Amino acid sequence: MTVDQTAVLTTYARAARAAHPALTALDQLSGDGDFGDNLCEGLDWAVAAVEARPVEPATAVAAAVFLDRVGGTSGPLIGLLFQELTRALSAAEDDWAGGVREGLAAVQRVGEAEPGDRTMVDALVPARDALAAGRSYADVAEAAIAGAVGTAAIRARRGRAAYVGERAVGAPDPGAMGLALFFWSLAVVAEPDAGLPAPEEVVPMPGE
Amino acid sequence: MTVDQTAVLTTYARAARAAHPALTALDQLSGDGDFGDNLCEGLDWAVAAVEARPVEPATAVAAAVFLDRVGGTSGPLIGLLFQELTRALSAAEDDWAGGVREGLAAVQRVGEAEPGDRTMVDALVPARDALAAGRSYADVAEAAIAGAVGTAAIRARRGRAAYVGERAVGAPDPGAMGLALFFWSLAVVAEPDAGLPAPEEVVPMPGE
Amino acid sequence: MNQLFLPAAEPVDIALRGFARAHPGLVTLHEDPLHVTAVHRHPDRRVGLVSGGGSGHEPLHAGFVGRGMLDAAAPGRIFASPHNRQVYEASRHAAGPDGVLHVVKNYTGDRINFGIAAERLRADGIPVRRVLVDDDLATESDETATGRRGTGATAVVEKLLGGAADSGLGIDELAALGAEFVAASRSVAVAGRAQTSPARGGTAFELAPGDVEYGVGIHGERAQVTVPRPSFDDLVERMTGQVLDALPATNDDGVILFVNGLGATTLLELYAVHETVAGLLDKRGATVAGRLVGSYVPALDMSGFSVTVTALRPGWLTWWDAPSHTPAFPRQELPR
Amino acid sequence: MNQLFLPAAEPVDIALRGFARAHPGLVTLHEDPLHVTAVHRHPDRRVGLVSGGGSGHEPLHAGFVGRGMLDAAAPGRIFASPHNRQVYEASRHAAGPDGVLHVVKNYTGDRINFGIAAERLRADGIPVRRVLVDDDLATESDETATGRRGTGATAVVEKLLGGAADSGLGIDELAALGAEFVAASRSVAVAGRAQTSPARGGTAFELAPGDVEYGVGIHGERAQVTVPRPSFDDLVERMTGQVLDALPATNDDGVILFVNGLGATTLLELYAVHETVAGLLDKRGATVAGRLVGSYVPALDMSGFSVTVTALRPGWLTWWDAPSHTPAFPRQELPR
Ligand SMILES: Nc1ncnc2c1ncn2[C@@H]1O[C@H](COP(=O)(O)OP(=O)(O)O)[C@@H](O)[C@H]1O
Ligand SMILES: Nc1ncnc2c1ncn2[C@@H]1O[C@H](COP(=O)(O)OP(=O)(O)O)[C@@H](O)[C@H]1O
Ligand SMILES: [Mg+2]
Ligand SMILES: [Mg+2]
Ligand SMILES: [Mg+2]
Ligand SMILES: [Mg+2]
Repeated sequence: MTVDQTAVLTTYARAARAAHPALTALDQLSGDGDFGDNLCEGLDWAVAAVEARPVEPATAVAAAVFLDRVGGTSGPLIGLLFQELTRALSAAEDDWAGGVREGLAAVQRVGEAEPGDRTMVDALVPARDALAAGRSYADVAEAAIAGAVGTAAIRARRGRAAYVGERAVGAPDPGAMGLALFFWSLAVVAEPDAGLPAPEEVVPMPGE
Repeated sequence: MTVDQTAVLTTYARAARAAHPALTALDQLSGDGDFGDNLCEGLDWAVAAVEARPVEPATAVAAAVFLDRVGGTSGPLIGLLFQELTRALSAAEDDWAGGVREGLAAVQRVGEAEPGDRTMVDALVPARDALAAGRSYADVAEAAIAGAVGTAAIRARRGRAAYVGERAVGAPDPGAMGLALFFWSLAVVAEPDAGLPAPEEVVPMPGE
Repeated sequence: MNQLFLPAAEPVDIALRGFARAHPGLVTLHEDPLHVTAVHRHPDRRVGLVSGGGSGHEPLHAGFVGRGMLDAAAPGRIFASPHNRQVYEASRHAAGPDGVLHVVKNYTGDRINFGIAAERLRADGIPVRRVLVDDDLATESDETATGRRGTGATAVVEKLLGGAADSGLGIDELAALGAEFVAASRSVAVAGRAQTSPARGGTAFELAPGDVEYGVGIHGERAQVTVPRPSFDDLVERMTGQVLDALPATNDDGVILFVNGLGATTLLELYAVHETVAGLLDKRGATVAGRLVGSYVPALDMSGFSVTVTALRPGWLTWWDAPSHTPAFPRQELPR
Repeated sequence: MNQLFLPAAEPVDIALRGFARAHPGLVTLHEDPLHVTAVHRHPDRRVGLVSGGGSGHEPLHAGFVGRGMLDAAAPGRIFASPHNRQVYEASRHAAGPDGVLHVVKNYTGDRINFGIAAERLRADGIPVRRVLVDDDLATESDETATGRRGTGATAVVEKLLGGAADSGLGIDELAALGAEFVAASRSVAVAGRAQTSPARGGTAFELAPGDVEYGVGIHGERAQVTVPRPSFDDLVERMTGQVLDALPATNDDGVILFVNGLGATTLLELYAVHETVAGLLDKRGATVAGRLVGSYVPALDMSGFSVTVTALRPGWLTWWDAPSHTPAFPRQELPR
């Protein structure tokens, strides 16, 4: 059964909007506060672009939008994920596993972040591994969410996370949470009966 | 009868030394005070160079020294006078008239000063005219001195003299007095019995 | 309080238009996204050379676009990395049959944006390699993971790579050579006055009278050390010594000496520095085989200068001396 | 407090040595008296072109020595006229079969020292003529006998004369042409910060925050007017208008536009000025046929820029575009 790319994208856009206040608050704690805007704007633009160009694969449209127009460190990195998903899905039907594997590899080549550096990589790595193991999409989403939530405990010693220091410990990394929502959306479309929690519960406001 | 160039030069050097305090005081009134130094140093160097290279005409040696080594506006201008004297005297024996005429022309081409501008030109013009009229060297000297002394009355409206303004009125231009001493020296060598006043009397201290 | 003379809106775009207008036979302007490409290219060149980075370092990089050096450059805003789309489009324009080589100064933003562009190019099937320039000794430390900054050596590396690319080398050979050029190059910079802050006007940071920043960068960050200004000779000797000590032993192939102005420093000063460094190199037995003196990698209008030395290996000098036809890099052959 | 990075003793001599060392194939240094001469000369050139003036305006004039431009240059101390002996010896080296043409910026000291050198050359039997450059509109006044200062147009005039001299013209033709080049050229300059005082350090004069000097010269003298800084566009428009209004009506031959930095002003700013002036010229129907953008006639490290326009006549553009091989003036032919 093929998972509908366009449905995943629109679901992701809705989920990100629902989590926007929490994503913004998380990036205010550990960064400059624009992650929620970057992600939501990018997804809204992508959804609009897909509506305007329905023949192109949704992931290809999203890749172009995120790579070309979305700001912040996260924007183009998410664009790379969509780019590799496009390649994988056009080469082999439903190869989300290959797309995430290659997307993560590109994100790491470019961003040079390792697991444990308190970045979106901490959501992507468990998702990739769960996909590679052939687990259900709901399991994949849960693995990504767990990886993202786990960043709350990290006081990174190196990389950009090091600048943040103690201040951010206790709240998770916004980018990791934002990427977890992608796998949540994939699962909601692929396995609508899995009974996943709402996006606001996946990404709660920090301190609540 | 040929007037001995070397004797004129050494006489000029001695006369300038005698008038050095007054020349310095005059340039302090209307300029930066270095005219006495410039003239005396230049003449001393020239005398020494003539002693070292006795075969060359004294005016040629003085021209090179003043053009190459003497500072201030006056130094190289005096060098031009010596240069043209060299050309005239080597072309026609004792042609001091031609040398002064051409020297003055060069000084004016370069310095662009007119008579009445309160410069050395005000000593050179009456000297040139007296020489052209075939007058005695003593008369030439007196004409030059009178021209130089006359600059004391000038409150120039244009050129560099204009900067000085009222402050300098009453005392003559140092460059004009310094050049008058040249014609005084020429006369003393050419007509030793003419009974000219001493250099200190030709260039009295201002205010005395 | 000084302010830059720049239009309020889109200063970089307007300046780049003025740049392209001034050099119509050499470069072509592309406005969306902003980048410039070379009009002419050596017939033997197989790999497109692309660089870029924050603006405020002109003539770097756009001034080095042209036959013999870069095939394209992507300028970011002042002191800010270019967008990956600029690098991507510049690279697509510039790619040769053997792909694209990116010359990247070592700054996080530049690494990421060039990296993303490289991923996009690879997705398009275009081979991409990178030469990372990290020559600045002031940022050499075992503690920082970010490594040495990329500064003055960039101009030297771009010229050497240009000459090498015109000799027909392939992308892997060029990437390897580029890494060697960088490894053979070290720089150090001092400043006597900070650059004008583009945002607020006035100097970006204040120095106590009589102090200099030793080991300053090109983005207006302060140096790690502020020292009382040494005499001219002592300062130049300290800088030269530091650079030479950090380089592999120079040999018979000699060195390239690059004295770079940081913006407000006059050619009179730079040539005096050049003369003094050259004298010190003489004493150390290092032959200066190539020279460059001028403000080629400035930090806006900072007062100061950097000294870069590149220890040459056999064959490199040919590439340094090869003719180049760019707006800003001087390399001309006399008519025979 | 900023200070220049210069050796305490003989800065100009040391810098000029460093300059000659940096450009060994183009210029030859002579130390007593100080001047530089060109290594190469166009075979058709019959008249030596010699210029000079105070130092602190580099690359003017030494940077313009070489095939296609000047045959020799004599640098004075900072902001001080060269000694007549420097000009004399430079001219003797540079004289062609048809003599020497002096290009002199209109300053009393330069006029006198070049004049004395000319008298000496004439005494040696060498024909000498002079082109006096007086392009600066800020000093245009019926009241001063000294006339307009010589500023930015000097670079343009030296390039045009270089091209004309290489076409084999004689000294009288060149002197007449030079006067026409000057008559067709006008400049105006603004500054946002004074240059560093070479003697004391610090800025040579202070400007109130937000003010600019309008009509500033290149020797660090203040302008006659200090005005609140207009917007970038208004400032450039005022300058362009003043220059164009002072020129003879431009015709189909177009103009040369020269945007010159006064020392600390960045290429980013100069190219933005260039773009803006070029837009205004377009509107006025003046075709820009030749362009030059850079700090070619600075006033040490002053922050500011000048705009020079030369209204071309038939044939002049060929001389402007003719190749030149000098350390600083960019004019290159592409390989065919
Ligand atoms: N080098 C990196 N590799 C992977 N992800 C990164 C890297 N740097 C930052 N991120 C992710 O980007 C997120 C911040 O994105 P965003 O706010 O858009 O960027 P910026 O920090 O530039 O404002 C972080 O929470 C982190 O997950
Ligand atoms: N343009 C000129 N033409 C002729 N003589 C001049 C001119 N300018 C100055 N002088 C003479 O030079 C004298 C000053 O000489 P000096 O003190 O050596 O020069 P400076 O003024 O440069 O210190 C003046 O008293 C005047 O006679
Ligand atoms: Mg952010
Ligand atoms: Mg941000
Ligand atoms: Mg004096
Ligand atoms: Mg004096």
